[in-house]
Amino acid sequence: MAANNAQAAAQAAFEKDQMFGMAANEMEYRVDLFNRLTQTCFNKCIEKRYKEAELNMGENSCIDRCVSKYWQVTNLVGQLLGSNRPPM
Amino acid sequence: MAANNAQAAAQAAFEKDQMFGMAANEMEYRVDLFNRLTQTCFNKCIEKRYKEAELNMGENSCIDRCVSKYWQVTNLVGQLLGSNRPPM
Amino acid sequence: MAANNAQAAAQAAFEKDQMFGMAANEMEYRVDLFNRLTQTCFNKCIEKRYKEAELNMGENSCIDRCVSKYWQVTNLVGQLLGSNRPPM
Amino acid sequence: MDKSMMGDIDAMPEEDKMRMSTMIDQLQVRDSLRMYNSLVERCFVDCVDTFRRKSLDKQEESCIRRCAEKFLKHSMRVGMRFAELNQGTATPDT
Amino acid sequence: MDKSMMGDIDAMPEEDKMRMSTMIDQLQVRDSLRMYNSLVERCFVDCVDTFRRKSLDKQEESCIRRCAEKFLKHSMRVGMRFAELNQGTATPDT
Amino acid sequence: MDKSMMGDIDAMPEEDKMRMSTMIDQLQVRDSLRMYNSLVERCFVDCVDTFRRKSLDKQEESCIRRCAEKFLKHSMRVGMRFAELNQGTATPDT
Repeated sequence: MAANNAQAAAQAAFEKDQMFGMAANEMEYRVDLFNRLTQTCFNKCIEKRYKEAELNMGENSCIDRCVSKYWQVTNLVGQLLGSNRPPM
Repeated sequence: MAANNAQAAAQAAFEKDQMFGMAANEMEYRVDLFNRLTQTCFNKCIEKRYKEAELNMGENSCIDRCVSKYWQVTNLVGQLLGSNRPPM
Repeated sequence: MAANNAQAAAQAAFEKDQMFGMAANEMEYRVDLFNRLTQTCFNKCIEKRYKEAELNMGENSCIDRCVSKYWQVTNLVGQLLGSNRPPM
Repeated sequence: MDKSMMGDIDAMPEEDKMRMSTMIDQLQVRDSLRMYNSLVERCFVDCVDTFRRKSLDKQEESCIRRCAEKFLKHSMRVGMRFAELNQGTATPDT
Repeated sequence: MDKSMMGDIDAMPEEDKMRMSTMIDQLQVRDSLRMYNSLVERCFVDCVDTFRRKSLDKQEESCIRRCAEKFLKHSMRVGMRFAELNQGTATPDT
Repeated sequence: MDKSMMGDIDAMPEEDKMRMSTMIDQLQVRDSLRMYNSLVERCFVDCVDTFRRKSLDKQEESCIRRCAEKFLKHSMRVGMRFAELNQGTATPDT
């Protein structure tokens, strides 16, 4: 009986660890996606001589479209990989 | 006695954690090697205009040789680093 | 009473895990900084045809100045981010 | 990364909530330290190209400042657009 | 990454086997999510260069499709060659 | 990465010291395996450009050797300068 309880407790602890591991994976995935998107759109849209600290109008609209297109590519590749989960 | 048992159990749990940590390091190393090899040979061998989805004959043989040479470089650098473990 | 002790022990274990997690983050940060610095200064200072295995005088002084400037940039960006901790 | 991404966190027992919240905090700290390192690397690569002296000159220093500031503004804008897409409130094609 | 890489996994006690197997599963999930992100980044970088509209045009979309497909085929071929080298069954120099 | 970075490690109870020390060891192993992989990648990218044969030719092989050796020397020098800056013993501007 005591042994059974101990076993059940170990099993419960194990499943909890599993759940936390999955949650950590999920969060890392989202952070990784966000970071790659940010770096990629910076490279595509921002003028690298850094004449000023402000984003100009052209850069702002480029960023908006870049994020939108990146999002679409994420969905498109997700479909090709046969995952039917949305990227988020 | 009970204290001794508890200590031995803690020690065993500790050694097990250590073993799992080492196994995780080993697996990460292999995945990292495979991913870098894949990215590097893609950059060396694949025509980036993506005119078609198939690999052509030239790309296929380039990939085979690229993997082979990359493997040799892994071994060569391993020797230079004085590690006598094979890369895998 | 026993329950209280168990709760206190769980709390202590939890705080210890937290401390180890913070220490791991701190170490990863330093390793990441060192690796980026090493890669970046290699790219800026080292002649890529690798005619010889030795660092020449020009490369050596370039490395020293590169490390020094990288360090200053780390401090400067740290100030801009409003963190008043030093990079190390 | 924001805590709201774990939708069902409120339904957990107290101790799991605490553990989850600690995990999220630590991932956030790790993430922001990495972001700091990558920002330093990017601005250094883009702004520093001469190694005749040990110290940044005025021009390099102001380049670094503008680079970092610009990157942070960029990152905030990306975060906003990204959140809209996540919530399905993005506007139609323009 | 395949489970066979831990050769002595069969010799373990049942609970360790379970823990090892879970660890491997989680590393695989993490790895495939990273692969997904890096594939998206690569194909975006190679295929999308104009930002006059919010949506992918036909040409960009088909470039993305070919890029992703090609990368997956490439990755499978690399995996096969890699496995041969690991097992020492690679053919002599040609 | 050196163990001295955890200044107060001596003040810990014995079991925590052991755990901390194991954690540091494992991070160091992970770090050196990553360094190994990144060194291989860098030297391969810089030295190998033709794929007409399956084996490295003499020229490629000696390029790899010099690249790896040079990188290690570079890395050691960076480590020394980095340590000086950490300890505040760096010399004034030159």
